[in-house]
Amino acid sequence: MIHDLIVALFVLSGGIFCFAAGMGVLRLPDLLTRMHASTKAGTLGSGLILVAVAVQFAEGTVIARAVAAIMFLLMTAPVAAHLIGRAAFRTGVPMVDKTVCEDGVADALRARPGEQAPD
Amino acid sequence: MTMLEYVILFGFALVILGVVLAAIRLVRGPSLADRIVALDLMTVQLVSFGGLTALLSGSAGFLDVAVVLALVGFLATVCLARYLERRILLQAEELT
Amino acid sequence: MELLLALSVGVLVAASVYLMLDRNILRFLFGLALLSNAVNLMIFASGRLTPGAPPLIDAGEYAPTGVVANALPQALVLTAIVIGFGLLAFTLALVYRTFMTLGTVNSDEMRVAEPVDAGKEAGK
Amino acid sequence: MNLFAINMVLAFAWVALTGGLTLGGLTTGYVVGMAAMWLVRPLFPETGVYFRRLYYWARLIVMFVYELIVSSLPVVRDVFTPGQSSQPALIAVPITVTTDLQITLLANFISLTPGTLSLDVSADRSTLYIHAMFGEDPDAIRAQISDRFEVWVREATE
Amino acid sequence: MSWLLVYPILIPLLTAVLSYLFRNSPAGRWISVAGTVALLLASVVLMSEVLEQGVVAAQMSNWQAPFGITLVADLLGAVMVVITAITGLATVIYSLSEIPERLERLGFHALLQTLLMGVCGAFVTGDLFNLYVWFEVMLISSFGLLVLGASREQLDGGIKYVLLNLVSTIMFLAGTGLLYGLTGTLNMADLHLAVREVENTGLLTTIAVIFMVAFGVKAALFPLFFWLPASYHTPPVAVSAIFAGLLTKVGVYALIRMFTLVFDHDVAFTHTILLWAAVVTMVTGVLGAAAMNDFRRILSFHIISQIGYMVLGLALYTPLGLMGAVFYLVHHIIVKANLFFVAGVAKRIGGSTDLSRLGGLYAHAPVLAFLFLIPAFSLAGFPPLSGFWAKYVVVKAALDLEMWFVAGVSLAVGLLTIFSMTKIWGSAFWPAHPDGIKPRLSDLPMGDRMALMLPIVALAALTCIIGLFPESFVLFAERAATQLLDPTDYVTTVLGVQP
Amino acid sequence: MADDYPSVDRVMGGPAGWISIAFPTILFLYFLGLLPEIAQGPQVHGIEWVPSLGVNLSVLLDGLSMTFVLLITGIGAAVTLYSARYLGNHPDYPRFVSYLLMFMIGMLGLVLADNLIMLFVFWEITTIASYLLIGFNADNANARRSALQALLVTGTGGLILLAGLIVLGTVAGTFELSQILTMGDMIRAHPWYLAILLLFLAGAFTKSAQVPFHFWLPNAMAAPTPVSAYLHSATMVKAGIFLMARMNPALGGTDAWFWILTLFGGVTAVFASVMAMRQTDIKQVLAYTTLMALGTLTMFIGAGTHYAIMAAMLFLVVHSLYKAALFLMIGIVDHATGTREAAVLGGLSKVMPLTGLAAALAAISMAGIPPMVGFIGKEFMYKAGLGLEGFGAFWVTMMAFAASVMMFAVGGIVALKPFRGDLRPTPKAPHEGPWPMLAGPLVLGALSLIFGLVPGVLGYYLVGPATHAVFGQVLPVELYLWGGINMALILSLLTFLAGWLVYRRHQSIRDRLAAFEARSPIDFDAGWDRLLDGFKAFAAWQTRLIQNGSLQRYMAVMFATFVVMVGGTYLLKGAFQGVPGLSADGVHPVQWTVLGLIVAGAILTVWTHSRMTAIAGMGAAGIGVSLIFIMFSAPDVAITQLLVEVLVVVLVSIVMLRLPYLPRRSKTRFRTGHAVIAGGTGLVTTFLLMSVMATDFDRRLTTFFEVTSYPEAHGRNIVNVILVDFRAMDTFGEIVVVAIAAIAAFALLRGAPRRKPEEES
Amino acid sequence: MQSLILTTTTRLLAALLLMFSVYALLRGHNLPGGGFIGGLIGATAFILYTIATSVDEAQAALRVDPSNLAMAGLGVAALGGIGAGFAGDPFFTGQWLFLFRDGDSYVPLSTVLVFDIGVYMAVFGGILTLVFALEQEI
Ligand code: NA
Ligand code: NA
Repeated sequence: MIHDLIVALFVLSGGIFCFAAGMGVLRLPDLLTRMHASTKAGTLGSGLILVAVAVQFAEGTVIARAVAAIMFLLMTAPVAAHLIGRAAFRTGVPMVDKTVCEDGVADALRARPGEQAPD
Repeated sequence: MTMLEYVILFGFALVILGVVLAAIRLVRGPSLADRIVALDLMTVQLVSFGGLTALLSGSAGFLDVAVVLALVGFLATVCLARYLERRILLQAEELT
Repeated sequence: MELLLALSVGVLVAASVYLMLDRNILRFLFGLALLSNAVNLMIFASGRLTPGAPPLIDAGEYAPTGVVANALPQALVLTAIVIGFGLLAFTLALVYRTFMTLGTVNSDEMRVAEPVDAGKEAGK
Repeated sequence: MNLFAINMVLAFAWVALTGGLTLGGLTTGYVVGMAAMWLVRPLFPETGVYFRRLYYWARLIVMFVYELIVSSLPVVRDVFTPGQSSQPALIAVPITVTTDLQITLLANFISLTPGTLSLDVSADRSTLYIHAMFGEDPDAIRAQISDRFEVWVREATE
Repeated sequence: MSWLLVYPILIPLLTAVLSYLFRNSPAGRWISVAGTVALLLASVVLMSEVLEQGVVAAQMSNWQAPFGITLVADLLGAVMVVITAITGLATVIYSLSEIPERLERLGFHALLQTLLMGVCGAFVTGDLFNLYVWFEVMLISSFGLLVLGASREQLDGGIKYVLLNLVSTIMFLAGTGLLYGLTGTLNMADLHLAVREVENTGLLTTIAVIFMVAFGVKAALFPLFFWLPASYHTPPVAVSAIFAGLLTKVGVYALIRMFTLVFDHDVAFTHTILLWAAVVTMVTGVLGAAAMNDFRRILSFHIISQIGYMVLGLALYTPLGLMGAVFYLVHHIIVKANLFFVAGVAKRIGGSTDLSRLGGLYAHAPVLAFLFLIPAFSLAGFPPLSGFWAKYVVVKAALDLEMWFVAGVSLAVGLLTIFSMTKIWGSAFWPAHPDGIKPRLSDLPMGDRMALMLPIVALAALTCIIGLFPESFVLFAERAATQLLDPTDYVTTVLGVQP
Repeated sequence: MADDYPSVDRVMGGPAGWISIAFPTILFLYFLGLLPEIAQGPQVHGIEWVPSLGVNLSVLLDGLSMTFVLLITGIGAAVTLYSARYLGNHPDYPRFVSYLLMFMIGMLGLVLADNLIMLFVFWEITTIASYLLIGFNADNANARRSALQALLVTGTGGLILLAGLIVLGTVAGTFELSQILTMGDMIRAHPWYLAILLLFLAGAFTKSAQVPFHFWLPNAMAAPTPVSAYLHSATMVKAGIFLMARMNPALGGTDAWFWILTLFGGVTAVFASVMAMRQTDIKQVLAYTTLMALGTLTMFIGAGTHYAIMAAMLFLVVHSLYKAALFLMIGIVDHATGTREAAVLGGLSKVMPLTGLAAALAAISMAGIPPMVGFIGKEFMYKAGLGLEGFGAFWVTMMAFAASVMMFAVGGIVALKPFRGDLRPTPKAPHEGPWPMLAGPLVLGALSLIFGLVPGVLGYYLVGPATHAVFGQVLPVELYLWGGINMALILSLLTFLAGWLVYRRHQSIRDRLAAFEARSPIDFDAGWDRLLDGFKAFAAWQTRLIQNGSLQRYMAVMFATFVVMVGGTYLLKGAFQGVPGLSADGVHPVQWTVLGLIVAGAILTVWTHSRMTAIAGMGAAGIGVSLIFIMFSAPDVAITQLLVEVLVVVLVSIVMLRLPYLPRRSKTRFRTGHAVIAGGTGLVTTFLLMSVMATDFDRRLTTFFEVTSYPEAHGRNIVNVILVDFRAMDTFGEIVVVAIAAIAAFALLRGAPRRKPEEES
Repeated sequence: MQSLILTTTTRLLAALLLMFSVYALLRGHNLPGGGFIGGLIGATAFILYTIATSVDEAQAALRVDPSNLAMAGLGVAALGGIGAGFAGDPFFTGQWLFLFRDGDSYVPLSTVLVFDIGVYMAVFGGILTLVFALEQEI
């Protein structure tokens, strides 16, 4: 029963974070803020549900796979965010007006336009 | 149905709603970057979907879907991001 | 569910066919990819739907306990997916090469193999 | 990574002995192998570092997860509440870690924690450019990064 | 013995692998030649086995049918394999001269071999989904071959060929899935029995029509043949030749197989559709040929027209009709491939396949002219060449059923075939070359001449042999047709039980 | 051949020439030896060829075939001898000779055949051979056109004939003439009789150039002279006559037979004789008189009485003898003078006495003047005509009379006028021909005389047996030069009188005919061109219509075909039998949502005009599909699907960097027709899938896999066991597809030199 | 794509993916996975490598020409089928060798596995051939 409760808790919280991620991506005002929602809430939500799976099965192989999946998520999500964010910034995706930009940051981000265009 | 099953179904509903919301962003854009973010989020949410299915069916086989997805969903995002960045250099602007 | 799935497959097919009827072969390509999905779903559904019971034999058992999903259409769909991917990938390369050589992705502008005046000449 | 390799060899040996080539078996083998190595650590001059490193890695991961949870909450709150309370900002953060692995770890760490997202590393690898969702106080964010995250990362990787 | 059925698939595959791995050295091409010779030998052995024992079947992976995949050869299947090997060998030898080293290095031989593999697989498989797989193997290889070299014409033709064929493939797949859903089986012999249990026969007929459309595209039936004339004249000649000879025939074969073995429950409906499709195909194809002004494009439209005859034989659904279809299949592969080979030589020495830019072949290359006339007259149905017997049997089958109109159309189409053949003869052979070129075979280097002419001579000889000594071929076709119309042997051999 | 007669560096055409001469000569002698035997009664010999189709190489030797064989080989010998001298040095002489031999073999096989299919085989061989012969001077566009014309006209007839042969064979139950000819009553009573008759006559009339299928024959004059002779006198055109004669016992004797043959034959005879008057080129004149003879023969075979048949058989021989002689003669004249214009020639007998002699013999026979055999032929025709009943008698006699008058006049024009009077200037200085070319005409002319003097021999050995064979009954045949004073003789005298008048006035008649022809709207030859052009235009039009080069159209037709055929069958066959029951647990909202995702993705892909959005839409749909796989217990499939989706995105994201954007929405208007097709396809699919799922499912295969997977195939993942064991063959093919797709794409990308897109969009 | 973060992550991730692909291949007979899935995952490893660095580097790391690998994979798969011939069985009949057998636990070796390895190679090589070829076009 406790076991079930723990699982239920993880499932529920995971579900909420997944939902929140979706909500954030839809509701937040600009790309970069949306990415906060997707990167953090999304990863967390899925991670929690994977934990629930690990707890529920409580088998070595399952735990191993669940942990592996969580690891993979944690490794990849921020890299993806970095790449999208940088690309978006370089391609001039607009930000909300209230965004405060420290001196030089925008220039620095735009300064190096990736690789040279081939031929 | 046990309490846990109800919770899992509720979890399903939450996740799937999240997917739908992301899908709406996918449709609305407005920029390609927004769509990439939405698609990326959808793949991550699918990891949850796999996990929940594993829970509901009692078959750990579905966990593998989650593992694979966690790994390779990233690849699609990377490629799209690269497209986004390079396209500017290669062609005229396509913002939508 | 069966009914709904059939309807969804229908919509998917209709959308793909509409795309495939475009003179822009990129849109054709999108239609093709969608159509492959639709047909895969169709095969899958033709083998009937069983939720929550993958065709795996648990450790210690010699056969699945209880009803599990029909494994055969799964194997067929898997094969079809991979084949479809191979074909799609080739087609993508073909479209690419065609554009680089002929300078268009509009199929109406590709009249190299069947020149417009060929028939007329023969009529003379 | 030499020791890690030895540990893996031991893990596979364990699998071969016990049968059942599964991830579980492998993990068990790895743990058992590690225990064995720890027992015979005088034979391996570097084992001390190896085990300390393991501890730092564990701490890094734990903190990582903790920060992830904590930082998600404001985002979630902002999502669900009407209107936007956030104050986005683009901030430059000077960093001291040097190796590729360290920079990457740090950047990823930042991305997954309180309302911050790494956008890029400067060409001279001295600065991280980040986007903060609640960027009212950039200095606080800079301080948190250099005082906590950088330390954890450095300790785990040096 | 079970391996006899595997060789037609395995030999080309191994040949493909080896010739690809050695593609950068001359070894690759000779491996390809040797492999095709081996394929021919294997197919002949298979043929003799089938002649001796009747239907031969082998259960792959040793699983009893219908659970595993069964390979099976009846007379039709076996003869198609033999003819595939013959055409393949002719093509490989021809390609020694025709295909530049540049294309060989890109894997020409591997693609050709996997094409043969797919074709052979389609002919020997007894499983519907497996048939789909072999179709795909064949298709992807043909894609590669068609656009090899990537000239502008090839790309345009390639786009049409590829896209239209992909659609038909998807239809085939969908039909397979639905048929499986309806009957629960994929083994074609098992399907023969299973369709008798189906209660919703209307649905079964509908699915049959899906297959008809899908295979109709492959076979180039009206109104589904567009891909063929759009593309067949574009690739290297060796490729055109094997496409023209073999590929559409796989579609015809599949139609014959499915509409004798599986879908024989509503012949009055399905085969009537086939009948009219065949008739219109004959006419539109030959009119297309009459409208063309290019050697290979005329030949391409002829394929369509001739496919009509084969399908007509099937549609008549009498022993004589099917016999005609079988005879026609075999005859046409040889003849049509040969005509394309001749077109290739004409292009090589005359500089073009455009009829207005070609000429003088009769005066300066009489041997080639003679070797053109044999398949050309055979195709047109002149006796005593192979095509005459094919046409004769089909027409007689139609007349036996008192289908005057159908017989009349097939005869009229024969006439128009003659007309379009004389179009080639009257432009490329008889008049002098417009550019004053004297196209002589002797201008070709000895090695090239050997490689180009050997297949042409061999296939022409085959045409004559079939034409002059048709009895054994007719008897064979008769036996094959009997097997098709009464698949008891087939079913019993595959399932290992009396149905 | 500007160099006059060829020098003798290739004596008689070399080996090819010798063979070509020896072949007919030996055969002629051989069959001549058989003549007494066959005069006693017919013989049948045969070997099997394609017994399973009832086709044998069987020979029917009777009077009819003997007559033809002797004409073919005898005149063949003359012609080959002649052409060895005439063309012996031509670079393509061996080719020519081989066509000639092929032609001869075709004719021999045709007339000797006892099997109808064998007859057809040789019939077609003569068609091919004549095509090649007429087009022998291939550099000449006119020759090519004439060859094609002959091929198509006779080819058409041949194919119709084939149908007739098959039907007759079906009716009779055999293809052996020796049997069929005894079944006349049964065949004539059969409901298919008329069809058979018309099919046969179509073959015969085209081959024998009956009006209105006659126009190819004069054009076939483009062939080198001896060939024309051979074609026109002895052989090819008589193949049709042979066929009618041959079939008379089986098909003849009915009213249809009588009227069709006599009407067509009569019209042809008269029309041709008028046209012969119109010509100036002697070779053309002769061509039309051949036509006239063919019409006459047809008419008399149609008349069908014993006398009529006898007249026909006699005239057959008569005509062959004089016509071959005349053709060969005109070849010599042409060669010697450089012209064949009747108006130009005159007085040649002074320099070419032997040629003149041959011409005179042949022409007198043609004119029907005693004591030539031609006179006998004419007499018997009149007798036969007068012996008919009713209007038939009038018609046949009148037509025969008109034709004979013209023949008399033409005989004068071609043989009298060029040789009599003063020698006129010609392009070349005329001189006598060499003996190999003279031998033929002289011998043939002499035979016309000899047979006229001793007609009994001819009657006993040839005409009699031939008449028996054609008439089907053995009645006595006696030929005589003098039959007493009777109506036929009176008609003969009238013929001479009228003929003489026509000959005297032939110049003015010709002029008037020319003027008439110029105004006449009917021109068969031009009509042919219009027909051919019309056909080509039609073919081009339909091909442009169908194969118009637009992929979009092709696609639309293909899908429309699918919808119409499959949907139509579905409705027609009542395949709809209710919707499937819902699964036990009903429809979960999650399932709704997943399906909604798929649909939304699909619609987005259609709706958007941005490539990447379309790809995102596809991605969404693909994700939805994989969710279905997950929900319904297919983890392997779901994994594969996801991996493939990702790979597609990877590839597309690479390729799209170079490919152009989709057109803006303003340019992509909604296509209603396409939407209907697309909607129809979707609807059909839905109903099909629904109906399939509504049936009971047979799980035999699956159950087998489930119980054997682990115990026998040692695997717990049934899907994988199916892939690598139960159905390893599928997987084997599938990996070939993947590997070859890659190699093909690689070859495609590397196969062409890298080029810039021609226009950036 | 020049990104320090991506490149560093890729080093680790590519290795992980490769390992995971072999894992998926080996256990495919009993759990989701197998030659296809393994091959696909393995290919993604090198695709990631390609994107993070360049085709040339990825090609150098792979050492063999991927198209050769794909074709060789077909050969290996065929060998997996031919193996049955030596036991006198039909094509593709699974031949099994159970090592270290102890009750229900063993290390199985089989021609089926050889076949699946062939599948892995073909899929892996095929996809990389495609990606490398396309990537070099850009
Ligand atoms: Na063909
Ligand atoms: Na073809």
